[in-house]
Amino acid sequence: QEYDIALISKGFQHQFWQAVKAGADKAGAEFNAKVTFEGPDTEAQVDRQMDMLSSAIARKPSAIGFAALDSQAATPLLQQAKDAGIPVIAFDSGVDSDIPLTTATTDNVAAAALAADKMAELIGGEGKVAVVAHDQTSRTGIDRVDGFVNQIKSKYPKIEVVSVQYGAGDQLQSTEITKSILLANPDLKGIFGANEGSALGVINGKKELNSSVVVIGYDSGAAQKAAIMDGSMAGAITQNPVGIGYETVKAAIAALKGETLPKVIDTGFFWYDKTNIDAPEIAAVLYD
Amino acid sequence: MATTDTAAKPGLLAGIRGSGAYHKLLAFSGLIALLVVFSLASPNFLQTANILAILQATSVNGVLAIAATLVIITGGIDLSVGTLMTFCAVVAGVILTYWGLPLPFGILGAILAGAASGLVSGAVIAKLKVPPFITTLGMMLILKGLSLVISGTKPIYFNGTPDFNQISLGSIVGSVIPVMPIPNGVLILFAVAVIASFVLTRTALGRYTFALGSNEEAVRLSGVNVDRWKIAVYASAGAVCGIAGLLIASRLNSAQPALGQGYELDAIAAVVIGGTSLSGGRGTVLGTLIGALIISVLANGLRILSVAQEWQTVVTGLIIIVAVYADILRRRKL
Amino acid sequence: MATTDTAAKPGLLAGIRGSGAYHKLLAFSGLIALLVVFSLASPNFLQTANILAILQATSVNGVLAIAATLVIITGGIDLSVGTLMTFCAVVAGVILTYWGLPLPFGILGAILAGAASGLVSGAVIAKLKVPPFITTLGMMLILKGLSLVISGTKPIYFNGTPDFNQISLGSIVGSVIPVMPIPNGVLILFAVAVIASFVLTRTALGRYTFALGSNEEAVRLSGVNVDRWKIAVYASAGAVCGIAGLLIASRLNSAQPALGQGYELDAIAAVVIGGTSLSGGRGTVLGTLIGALIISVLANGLRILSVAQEWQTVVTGLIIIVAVYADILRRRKL
Amino acid sequence: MINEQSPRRVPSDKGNSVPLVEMNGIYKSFPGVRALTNARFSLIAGEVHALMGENGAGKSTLMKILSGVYSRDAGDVHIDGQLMEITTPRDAQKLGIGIIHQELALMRDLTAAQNIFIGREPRKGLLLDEQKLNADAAAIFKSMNLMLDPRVPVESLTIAKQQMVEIAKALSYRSRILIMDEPTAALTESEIAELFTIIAHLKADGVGVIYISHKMDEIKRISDRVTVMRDGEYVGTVLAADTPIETIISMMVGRKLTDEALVIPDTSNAEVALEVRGLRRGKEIRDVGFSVRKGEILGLAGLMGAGRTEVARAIFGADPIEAGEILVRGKKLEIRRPQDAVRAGIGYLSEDRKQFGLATGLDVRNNIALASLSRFTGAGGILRDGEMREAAERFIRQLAIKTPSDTQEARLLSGGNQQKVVIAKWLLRDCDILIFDEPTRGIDVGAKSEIYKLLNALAAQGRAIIVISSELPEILRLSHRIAVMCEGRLTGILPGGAGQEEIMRLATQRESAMAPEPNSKVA
Ligand SMILES: Nc1ncnc2c1ncn2[C@@H]1O[C@H](COP(=O)(O)OP(=O)(O)OP(=O)(O)O)[C@@H](O)[C@H]1O
Ligand SMILES: Nc1ncnc2c1ncn2[C@@H]1O[C@H](COP(=O)(O)OP(=O)(O)OP(=O)(O)O)[C@@H](O)[C@H]1O
Ligand SMILES: [Mg+2]
Ligand SMILES: [Mg+2]
Repeated sequence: QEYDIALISKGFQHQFWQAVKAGADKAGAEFNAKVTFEGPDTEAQVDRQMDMLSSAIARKPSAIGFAALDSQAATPLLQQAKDAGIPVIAFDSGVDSDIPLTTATTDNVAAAALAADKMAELIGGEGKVAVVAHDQTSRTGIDRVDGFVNQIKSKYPKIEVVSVQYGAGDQLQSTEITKSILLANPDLKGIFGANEGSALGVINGKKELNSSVVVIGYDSGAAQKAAIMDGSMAGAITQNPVGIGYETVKAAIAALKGETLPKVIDTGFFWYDKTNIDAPEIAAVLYD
Repeated sequence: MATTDTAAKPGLLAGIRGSGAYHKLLAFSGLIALLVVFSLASPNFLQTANILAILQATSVNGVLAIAATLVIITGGIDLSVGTLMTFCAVVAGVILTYWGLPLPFGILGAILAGAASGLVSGAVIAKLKVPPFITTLGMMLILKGLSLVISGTKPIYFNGTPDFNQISLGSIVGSVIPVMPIPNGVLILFAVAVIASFVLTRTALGRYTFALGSNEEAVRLSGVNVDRWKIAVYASAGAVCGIAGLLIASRLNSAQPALGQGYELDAIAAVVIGGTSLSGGRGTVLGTLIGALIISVLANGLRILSVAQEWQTVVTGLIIIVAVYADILRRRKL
Repeated sequence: MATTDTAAKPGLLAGIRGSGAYHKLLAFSGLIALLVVFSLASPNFLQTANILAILQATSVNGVLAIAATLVIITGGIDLSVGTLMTFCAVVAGVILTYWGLPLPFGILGAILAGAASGLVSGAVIAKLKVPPFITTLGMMLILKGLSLVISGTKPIYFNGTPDFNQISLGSIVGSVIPVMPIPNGVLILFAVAVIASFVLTRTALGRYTFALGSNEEAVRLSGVNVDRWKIAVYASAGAVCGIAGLLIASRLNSAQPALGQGYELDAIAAVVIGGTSLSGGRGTVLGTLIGALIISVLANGLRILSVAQEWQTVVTGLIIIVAVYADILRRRKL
Repeated sequence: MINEQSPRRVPSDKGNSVPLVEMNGIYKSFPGVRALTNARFSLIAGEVHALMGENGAGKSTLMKILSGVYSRDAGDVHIDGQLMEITTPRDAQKLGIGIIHQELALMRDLTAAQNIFIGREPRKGLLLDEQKLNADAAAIFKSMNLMLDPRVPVESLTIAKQQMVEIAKALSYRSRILIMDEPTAALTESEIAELFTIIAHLKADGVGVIYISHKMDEIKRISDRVTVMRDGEYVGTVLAADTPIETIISMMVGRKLTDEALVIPDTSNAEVALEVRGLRRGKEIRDVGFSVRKGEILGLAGLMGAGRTEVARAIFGADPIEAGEILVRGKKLEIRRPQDAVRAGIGYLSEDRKQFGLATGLDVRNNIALASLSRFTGAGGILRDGEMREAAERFIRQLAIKTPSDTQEARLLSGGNQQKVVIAKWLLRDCDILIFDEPTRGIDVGAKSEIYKLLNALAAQGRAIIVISSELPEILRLSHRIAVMCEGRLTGILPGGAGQEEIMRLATQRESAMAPEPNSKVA
């Protein structure tokens, strides 16, 4: 194989990251590159990610793809990569540095704002809603919660966000959180689950309590798709994880070939529900 | 840990003798205090649906904590309960969904996988003398990796086995007494507790469990096959983790291979809050059940009150210490 | 845990008497085996930059593990080391970035915050007789919550204190001997190890640390103020966690309030792999250092070899068990 | 003769009219147990005051109150005539009260020297002065005529040596009041002699010594006055010199004890129950061989460190052996684990009950049943607790174990009663071959004679018994034959009626002085 590309992601076990990995592997096969993919257990483990990054640099790969958990922490290591002549492509979240040649990413704030708009539409513009998110301090956690909550606050004064709780993306924990929220707020109209694990937990909690609350999810996966099909989830925001992985590797190869890259590769986000889930452009960005 | 000794004295007696009803009643005090506070603070707390939600939320951690109790009474520790649970769930997924076999095979498979893994841990501990902490830490990682490997790093759904969901969510009680829709998961928790308690107090296995934790060398010099009983305890704990795996998979209608790490701490916390000493030789299943309930009530109550998450964490930490301290004070007075 | 006892005897001799150089040399065997295997498997492994990366990766866990060692030798346990580290990092962030005070205040603040928190844990354990497991579990949660509260649930960057980064990443050695750019973080780890080892073997605090773990009741019967010394041990361990907090914050140039939970398990694993018995009374800082290095070398080497992450986990679990078993075999033969 | 509490009649009274210690009306209860009821005690400077009583009489409890370990429920304690509140061991130390506890209270991972000076380490600035520490400890050992490296961890010492370390520790405090709670239980003759020399010196220095022991001969040898307790109550104080041992015993047990003479049965035609050939392990067991017949009691005598315990453990499969054969009823057996030995009908009562005998967290019933659980296990592994209780209660009665019930935790029993629990465990197991290592360590006279009777009865039932004891009178009192060991070798086997001199000669017969192979002496 011609190239060795190391991807350091924010996570590994979650389906979202597995979809990114799948996209990266696909590009790897296409461009004849060996692609490795790893990430820490939780999005809080910034230092573990630094260890992974420095091991990756020590391996002397042709290029590195990096999804930063913290926008600044990796600066010295990125410099080290640059000094070693290893091109770096950022993905999923950017860093405060001009070392990465490009960033393949989704605008999470805008995506969550879209979820807020859809929520407002589905519950008729008033009532109580809640958010079950995955992480209180990670970039995606903050962006999605802020994107949703701020949009509601600024555009929908009759809607109140009564509770924002965090379940670490763990389905079981998110289930319990959802149940508590529903039981504490019998008149709740809607819940936004801010990543796949949270969204599934919300669906689960809703089912266990036989609630009819409106649920909006995030990302995809077989269970979320099924929930949308059976109506328990109204719809969800999806990014294009496969595209992110694919574009990252593709950009790395382009950089290695000396091509110039755009500053940002926007991989986009989409709203999907029962009506458009089978549409080719949506089906292409969903994963199982 | 020397300080635990004095604290836990009566627990043992209660456990071994099956008597001491007075003690047992009093041990609820911390739990009851929490229930009272939350009931006063929120009208939504003491409602059937919420009580059921709390019980349901206790089921997985409760079963795991019972597994941990068995091992801790021998003076050991089991850090692998969380990932073993996941592994068993994945095994059930592979059997039911990938192989398409009928439900009983899945149930049996999960429990056997748990027992087999416990057997391996037990054998490494008993025969190779690797400390339980290290053995089960290693097993925790091995099982975590294997779950990802055999599931293909993705969740396995049980859509082909519609009954699977009923293991935890169905309600046999509810179908007979409609006003008491106690989910089966909760029944299973109580069944496991009753059986574990019976095994611990009434059978040879249970007696050796306490004896091993009390003075392993003396047991060995009494001509007892210490290794065999130790392995049996770990295997039983593993089987119980298998049940926990079924419960969680059934609740989520899927085997989530990434889940499980971190659950061991909650399980061990429930055991210790329940008065079982980490130095072994004493402990009760009832105490563990109360410990697990304290943890769930706390989580549920604080969420119902919509306490900010960071403060939830602080308050949980404080209350765990205070609850155990209150228990120590109470025991000292007796 | 009875099984650890026989295994760990020689470690004690080495630790207390400061002799037994032969033992100490041999204890490296597991580590050396790993180094040899990885060096043969990949040309990139045994290069200065990678060795420095491994040492750098060990620095935080190594310092935390030293803190855990102190407590574990007393027969206790400290589950709060990870979140305490974070708490101290956040305290430094508040002092340096929010209040804008000069660097020494930040350093002092972090270490004092650690010592104060350790003091609280120690006092709860010694005076209120709450078991160490529960106390430090509670503290773990309390500190986790407080870190989020005082940081405002977001990372605090040290951009206003440019030197802060140098605590961990700068290289005093490198500025003198350019071919050896050993980062200060690694030097600090070794300095902490030397001081801790010295305290354990040469001072009264160290003597009582071992004595408490050996037989607390006997120490009490000897008229020693057991409570005071126990509190001192926890406070010292807390101060060491404060140093870890500075190291990690400096490395990340930020205090990350959500980090830390789960780190206690790695720290305790390093301690136990290093031959310190969880039942107390014996242990060495050198062993802990080797344990921490084994963990980092394993992680680094498997990554360098591009092993798939799920298999990395499995192999790590296996090797931890095998390394400790090999150590037990070796000791048995001696 | 009872209630002769009169300091004026004490010979060693050097004109100190104020007693060092005066305890009056002391009460103490534990959950379910009344340990002390209106107990009293007094001590004057320069006397050795023996405190006597059956197991569980409350001796240790009274002393723990004096030394600040327990708090009393009622009563008062005067030191030098002044009312004192002693609530911590530290208080007691400050008042010059030192104690050697009945149960070893050592820090197993620390060295002998570190144990002795715990809390009082010599320092050089901030650092510990390890050199001075070891030198000081060595000096104490030297003054005790004890050969011991102060730098060895105590856990690697035999119990006897550990006990000597405890004694050294107590002496190092230079207390005015020194309590010795059964210091000689784990010692052999030579060390006991050393200890008594030390006590004589202390006495001469005006130290008041409280001495607790179940060895009646010692009382006569060293004590000035004797206070007797029974069931937590004060019975009386007498002068040791004036009072016959029988009187003290009857004060203790409240009745007269009869002692049967040793009758040696003819077992020459009986089947050989256990035979050991060429047993070896390192320096501890060097080619040991002997046999025991059914109905025979074989005494195993020797000095501390002779290797008797090692032989017993090796036969029992508790430690691996390098060479040798073990034959049970003529059949060669592979005994690799204690389990194999127990299955072959061998029982072993360890000399260290705390570490190897008792599951301290379990209750009395379960400790007694521990080796026989399978007998009480029914279908599905369910235990027949009722039968277990009956069995336990039978032995509690038979051995007069003092416990509130069979569900009392074993660790809460007095030392002697714990020992009886362990004996009961092996009696319940019904072994044909019983090895008793120091069976009467810490056991009171009454119970001791009960145990002697029991051993005789067991032998009469046709069991083969090996008794290891460091008390020569006990060996002489029990053994049908006496095997003597020295430095890991069997130096001879003597007939039951043998004299003390002959045993001592064999027990000190070092390798160079030895002519024939010990094996040749075995039948
Ligand atoms: N901590 C305790 N808890 C409960 N009971 C106790 C405790 N300590 C002692 N006892 C009981 O108090 C009584 C007196 O015990 P103590 O140890 O003082 O007897 P002793 O005279 O020293 O006996 P021995 O000669 O066997 O050592 C016994 O019945 C014993 O079981
Ligand atoms: N735990 C131990 N560790 C190291 N050496 C030991 C240990 N136990 C015994 N020994 C050594 O083994 C030898 C024989 O032990 P021991 O003193 O128990 O023999 P014994 O004849 O049974 O004596 P006694 O019963 O009078 O104590 C001694 O040299 C002793 O130092
Ligand atoms: Mg006593
Ligand atoms: Mg012996």
